[in-house]
Amino acid sequence: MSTTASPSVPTEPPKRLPPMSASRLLSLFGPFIGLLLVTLLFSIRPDVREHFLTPDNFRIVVTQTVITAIGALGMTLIIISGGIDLSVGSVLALTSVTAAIFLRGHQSPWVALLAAITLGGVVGIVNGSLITALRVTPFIVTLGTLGIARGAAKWLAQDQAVNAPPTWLNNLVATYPEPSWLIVAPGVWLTLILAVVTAVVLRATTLGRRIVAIGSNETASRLSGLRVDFLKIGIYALAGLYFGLAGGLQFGRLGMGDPTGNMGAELDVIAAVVIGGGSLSGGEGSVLGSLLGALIMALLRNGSQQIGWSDYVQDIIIGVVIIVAVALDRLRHRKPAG
Amino acid sequence: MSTTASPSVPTEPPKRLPPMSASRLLSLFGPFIGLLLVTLLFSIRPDVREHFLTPDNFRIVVTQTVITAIGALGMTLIIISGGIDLSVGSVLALTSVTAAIFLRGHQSPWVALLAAITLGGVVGIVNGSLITALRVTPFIVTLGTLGIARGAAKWLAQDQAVNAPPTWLNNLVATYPEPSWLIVAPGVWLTLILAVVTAVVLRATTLGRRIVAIGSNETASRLSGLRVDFLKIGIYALAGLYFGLAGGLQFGRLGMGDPTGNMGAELDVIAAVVIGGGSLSGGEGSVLGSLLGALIMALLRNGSQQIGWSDYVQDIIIGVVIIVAVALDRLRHRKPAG
Amino acid sequence: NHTTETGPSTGSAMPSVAPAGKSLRIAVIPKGTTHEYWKSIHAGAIKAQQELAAKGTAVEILWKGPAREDDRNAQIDVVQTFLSQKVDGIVLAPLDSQALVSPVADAAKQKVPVVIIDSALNSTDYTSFVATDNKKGGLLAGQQLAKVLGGKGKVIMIRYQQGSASTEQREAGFLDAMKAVPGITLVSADQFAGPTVDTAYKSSQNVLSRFGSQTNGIFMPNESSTRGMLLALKDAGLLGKVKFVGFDSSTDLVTALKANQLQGLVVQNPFKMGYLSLLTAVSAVKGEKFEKSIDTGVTLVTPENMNTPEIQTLLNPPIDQYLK
Amino acid sequence: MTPELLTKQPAVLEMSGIRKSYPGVRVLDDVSLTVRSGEVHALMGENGAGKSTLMKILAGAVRADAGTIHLDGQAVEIDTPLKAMELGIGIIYQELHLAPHLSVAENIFLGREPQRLPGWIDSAKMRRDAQDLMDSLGMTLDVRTSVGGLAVAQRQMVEIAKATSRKAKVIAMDEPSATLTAHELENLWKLIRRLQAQGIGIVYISHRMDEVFQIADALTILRDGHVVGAKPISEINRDEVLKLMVGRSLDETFPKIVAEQGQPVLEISGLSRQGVLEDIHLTVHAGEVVALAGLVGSGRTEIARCVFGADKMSGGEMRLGGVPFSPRSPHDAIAAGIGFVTEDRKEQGVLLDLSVRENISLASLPKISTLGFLRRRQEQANAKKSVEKLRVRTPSIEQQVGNLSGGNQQKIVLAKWLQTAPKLLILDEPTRGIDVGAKLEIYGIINDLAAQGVAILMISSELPEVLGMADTIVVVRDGRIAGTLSRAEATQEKVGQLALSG
Ligand SMILES: Nc1ncnc2c1ncn2[C@@H]1O[C@H](COP(=O)(O)OP(=O)(O)OP(=O)(O)O)[C@@H](O)[C@H]1O
Ligand SMILES: Nc1ncnc2c1ncn2[C@@H]1O[C@H](COP(=O)(O)OP(=O)(O)OP(=O)(O)O)[C@@H](O)[C@H]1O
Ligand SMILES: [Mg+2]
Ligand SMILES: [Mg+2]
Repeated sequence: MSTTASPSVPTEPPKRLPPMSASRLLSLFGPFIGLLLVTLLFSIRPDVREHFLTPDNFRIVVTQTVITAIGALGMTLIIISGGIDLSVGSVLALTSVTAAIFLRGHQSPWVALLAAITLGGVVGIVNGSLITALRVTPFIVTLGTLGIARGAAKWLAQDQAVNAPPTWLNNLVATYPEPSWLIVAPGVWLTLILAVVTAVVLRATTLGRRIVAIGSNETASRLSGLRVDFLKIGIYALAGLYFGLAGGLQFGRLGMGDPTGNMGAELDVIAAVVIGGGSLSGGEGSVLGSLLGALIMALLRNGSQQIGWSDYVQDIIIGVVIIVAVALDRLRHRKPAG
Repeated sequence: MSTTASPSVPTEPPKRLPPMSASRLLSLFGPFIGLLLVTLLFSIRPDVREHFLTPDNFRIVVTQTVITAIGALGMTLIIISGGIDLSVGSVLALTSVTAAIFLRGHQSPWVALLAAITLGGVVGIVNGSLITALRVTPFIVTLGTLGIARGAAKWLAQDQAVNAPPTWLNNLVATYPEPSWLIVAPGVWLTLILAVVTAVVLRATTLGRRIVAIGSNETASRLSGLRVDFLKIGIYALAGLYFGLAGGLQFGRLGMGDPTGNMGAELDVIAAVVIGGGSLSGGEGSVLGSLLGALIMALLRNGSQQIGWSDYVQDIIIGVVIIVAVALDRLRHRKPAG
Repeated sequence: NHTTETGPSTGSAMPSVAPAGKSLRIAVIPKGTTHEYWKSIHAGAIKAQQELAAKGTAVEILWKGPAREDDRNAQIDVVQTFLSQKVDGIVLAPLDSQALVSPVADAAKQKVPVVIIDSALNSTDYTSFVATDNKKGGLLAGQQLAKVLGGKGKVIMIRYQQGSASTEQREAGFLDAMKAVPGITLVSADQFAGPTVDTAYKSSQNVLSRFGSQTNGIFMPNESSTRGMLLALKDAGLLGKVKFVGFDSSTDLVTALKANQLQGLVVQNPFKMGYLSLLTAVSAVKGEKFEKSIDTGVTLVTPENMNTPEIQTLLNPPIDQYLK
Repeated sequence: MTPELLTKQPAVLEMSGIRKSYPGVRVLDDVSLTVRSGEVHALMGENGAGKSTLMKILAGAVRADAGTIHLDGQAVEIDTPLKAMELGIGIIYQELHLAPHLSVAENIFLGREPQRLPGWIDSAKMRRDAQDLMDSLGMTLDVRTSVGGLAVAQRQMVEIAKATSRKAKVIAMDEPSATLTAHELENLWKLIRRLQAQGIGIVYISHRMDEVFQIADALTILRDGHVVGAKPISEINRDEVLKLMVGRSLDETFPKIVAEQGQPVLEISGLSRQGVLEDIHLTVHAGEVVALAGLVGSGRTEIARCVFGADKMSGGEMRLGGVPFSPRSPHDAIAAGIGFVTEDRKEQGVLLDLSVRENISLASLPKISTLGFLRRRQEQANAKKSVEKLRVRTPSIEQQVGNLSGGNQQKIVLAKWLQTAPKLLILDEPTRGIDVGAKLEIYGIINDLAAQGVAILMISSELPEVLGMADTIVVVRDGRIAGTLSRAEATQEKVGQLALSG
């Protein structure tokens, strides 16, 4: 497989590129640098490190990351294709409520999970269809569906949290999984598997290359005979399946469907993708980067709390880290100025 | 080349432009159509109309619109220049807290308002500088400052709503203003004056032209001698002043500075601009449109509550209206494909 | 910064649990941090801490809440992180009766006692429950409103937010009280005030614009919504003309009560809640005896009774004395 | 192929009765075009005559209002680019359409990637095939590099490879040579000959008369959206073509007027830029036209960008009007009296969403404003004057520039810089995509400017233009000056030799 086609390093000027320069090294390990810096930050004080750098805490952080991370995987596809989806938070709420309702209606957990995933896909199809049919920018369409999906969630839940009997779904994102040889929650493994699949799709399949092509130059893609509209609907639908799955896991995590939950989750998810090297103008983004982006943010929240920083210090630090992480990323592959 | 144009140069309308086509009419009155539709929607049921179509209710709605509208004016500048600002909600909270703190410290209301406006401008300068210096997209920089400004607000307010003695600031956005010959709150008049000024700046000044140019093609603008970085900082700073003013009015409205208030206001403000015809890819946007966009959204909430629709129906309807409004707008001026 | 307060460590009476020189670490997790209500709880907990210190038990309070009062995920994260920090005990005001069940179960597995405060949890894994009877609070509010209305009239209630259990109970209690009075009709009870004073203000304006002219009485279920409604009433020139009962207290609301703009406020005793919950948690950690369930009581404050000394302490909890 | 043989060949493509209007403009009116198998059919016409629009209709990128298209005698409906491709129509658009984040190979095979299993890209095969294609075009380019970093000419070659690699019956090339220099052009022609031998019909659009007469077998001429002539090349001569195109007789020779030279305006000594330019020495006097000649990628544009402050120089110095000059931005350069017509008009030249008027005034806003307020009437008057002077084909000065034809957009860029009344005007490929008539007008403008004492630094890949218009020719090779020739001593061979090997 061609390695130069990696979506995370597409704009390197070709000719005068030294074979393994510092910049190339940076671009490979860049996302890890952010992770390392954050980890170091919280490991300076011994009394904090003592609780921070422990397997237990690691387990907690990765479990906390799962939902954002799966959302970020879907969002990576969308962002690489030059789109954006603001409805993620609402879709998480909608699908988690759906799973809860199915379970409450004595369906099997499988059916409930499948229902959440399917509904996520349906919302994705709606998003994609509106974007392509009305020629309205994704930002606006998904701002609209943000409201619509949220309304639908509240309606389904009759304005109330939907409780459901405990099933194995609740174990999916439990901090201490059963069986315990899993070490981390099944949801974490699921995320990793999904990440690998997504990365392979992006690199090795025609679909993946076409997603990059659309994000890179939509007109050129259309003129090259790609069925851009069709593909876009497909991309939003695919990402929607991820969001639906994340919603199912969100249900598992809370043991209930919360119609008002996950507000603002879209910003977290988008931030994860962009911290990981995704470009909102399309064509760029990396699966690994997005995962690490999600992890960095969870780690920041976790560490801030352990160190005992107030809420406002946390707000400020996370804001700074987002900017710095992306600024570092821009240094890695600086584009020629106009 | 001669710079002194002879005043005799004829300026009759360009030759082949059809005098007043349907599409031209649509594009002039387009934004009003949305307003009309929404008004009609709530005037169908006589029992609702009775309370909806009244001067008093009109007064309430325009007063509720003021803060979003002023924010939308600033955002219009940013969006036309091809940028975006997600930190608006946080800046509103930060500056309203600032005004409250100044007043509590027995400063004059003028000083408090000026402090809020200035701080808004400072945040704008920070946003603009980070965007240009780090070459990071506005989405990310302002996502970062969203957190930072929110943290700063909480810190200034010591995690508590800041109460302040009543002054004439509280009258600025009162529903029934004093003196009563003003008919609507001074803040409403202020908004209208600001809108006129903004529209004049955009249409008749070199600054306005440059803002549009940057949004349309940044590289070409730079190569045409525009100091793009400098201008961008200026645009974010100018918009920041608007946001600061809106924050000051927000304080006046509640009589207190709420550090956790206005979360998500950025989406309202952006939606107003886009409903009004702004394009997130830059170069397009209309002051009148943005004002009407803000008004439409306030009217929707007001009407929905009067008609007694549940919360979720409101969510859904507002989502649908956003999409439909923008879709109509796209029909008005369809760009050539491919 | 008052994130962590460490009492003077004067050695410990129970070295088996808290070895000499090492204080007990108790996490106190509110639903939010901004409202005065939570500050009172914090202050109450500190009072307990100081008393315990005087008796020779050093306690460190780890005070941390989620950023938003509706962010269940964030609160779960907070609990889990404290567990990984190996705190000795937890005092928790659960944002949700269901969502916090599993982290509390985790705590039980790790033998960390959890005292639930303020709102109920659908679980048996906790150690003790220290809270207000919210339904009773709503009922009190309804009875007061019915009384000042003389048993007849049209009434508005605006709800707080979806999925907030404590306010839902207040609302339910209020509705029960209204049902018991045949002369009263509810003209609007299905709109929401939203999370902040600003959202409550707009919502109140909109509802009043339609029903204001025919309304005789209003109930709002928490502090921010009561404040928003006051602003809207002032706008509409209805202050004092419409009977109004609110919930929870703050400086502004007390002023309004004094001015007879409010005919009643149902207040809880968060200071006591904070105080008792910390004592209970410490007792549980040390293996001493403690109450399984404590009701900290709700009180109806009216313009008439507001100057009595008991009510005054309720309205002005000694926050400043404990929180610098 | 000989003309006799050709006329016997069957028609692969027949377009007839094609009509197309945009609001306010009728672009094509009853246009017909017949291309035979194995024929190179040139399509000529002034800027805005409708050539590109006709090709876009053929390629399914634009839908015609009326008309029929026959391929191999069969009526076909072409409604999408995909459909056109499936029918065997290949196209190279005038404006390049490539995905910058994908590699050369991926761009070439976008939409029809070689697959091992359905959906799985066989990247090894894709790379090999792409490399073979590029090799056959004489391009030394690693197909794994991403397109984002390629120069314009290299991208053009990728487009050519992409369009010709498909199994096509007809290939339309919309000004493929506009960005190429002699070397690449030769390769392109070899390729065209090969395609021709396979019986593929080729539509070739160009404004360069020499080219057309060298390569085309037949010719169709458009004027104002009408066909004004369609003949085998053997039955028509240059003068006739010109006359049909513009509707009047034209003298095609370069109208060079040697102006009196004044003081040096721009003096460059020892200019270098890390990895691109080295030790450049150059002087342009008032009234002088200095042309930079050289191969694609030799660094001519870089020199201009350094002078203009768009790129930083890493060594050397410059003087402007005798005083040291080191611009930190284009703003500085413009303030000092420099104008720069860039080579990439879509990305760097015009603002596609804005009107003709707004584009023309963009670089000279201070001149038409008082205290920051625009003098709207003056702006309109200036725009009108420019449009008339440069004969821009536009329904009004309020038309969006994005709706103008390529050549007319180029004129807008020129108009913009003329507004600034520069002391030194840099023209990077100023006549790229410009029709013969307009070219002559531009040459006339260059003459006028030189006569007024403006110094002109021109970059051009068209040797005849360089030889015809320049007073001094500086040949650039690999970022260095390979030689300087005066107008008198310069010949095609000498310049070519310097550019290639010194
Ligand atoms: N989308 C559009 N809207 C309005 N007018 C258009 C549009 N596209 C093209 N035109 C007009 O159609 C005419 C023909 O354009 P076209 O691009 O076909 O010309 P051309 O012959 O290719 O010219 P050139 O040699 O400059 O490339 C021009 O006058 C142009 O302004
Ligand atoms: N963005 C870029 N990244 C890497 N290399 C570049 C980039 N742009 C240009 N180059 C290289 O810089 C060198 C000089 O390019 P330049 O555009 O100055 O050449 P030129 O002589 O003007 O050619 P052209 O006729 O194509 O304009 C070329 O080798 C080109 O490939
Ligand atoms: Mg053309
Ligand atoms: Mg060049």
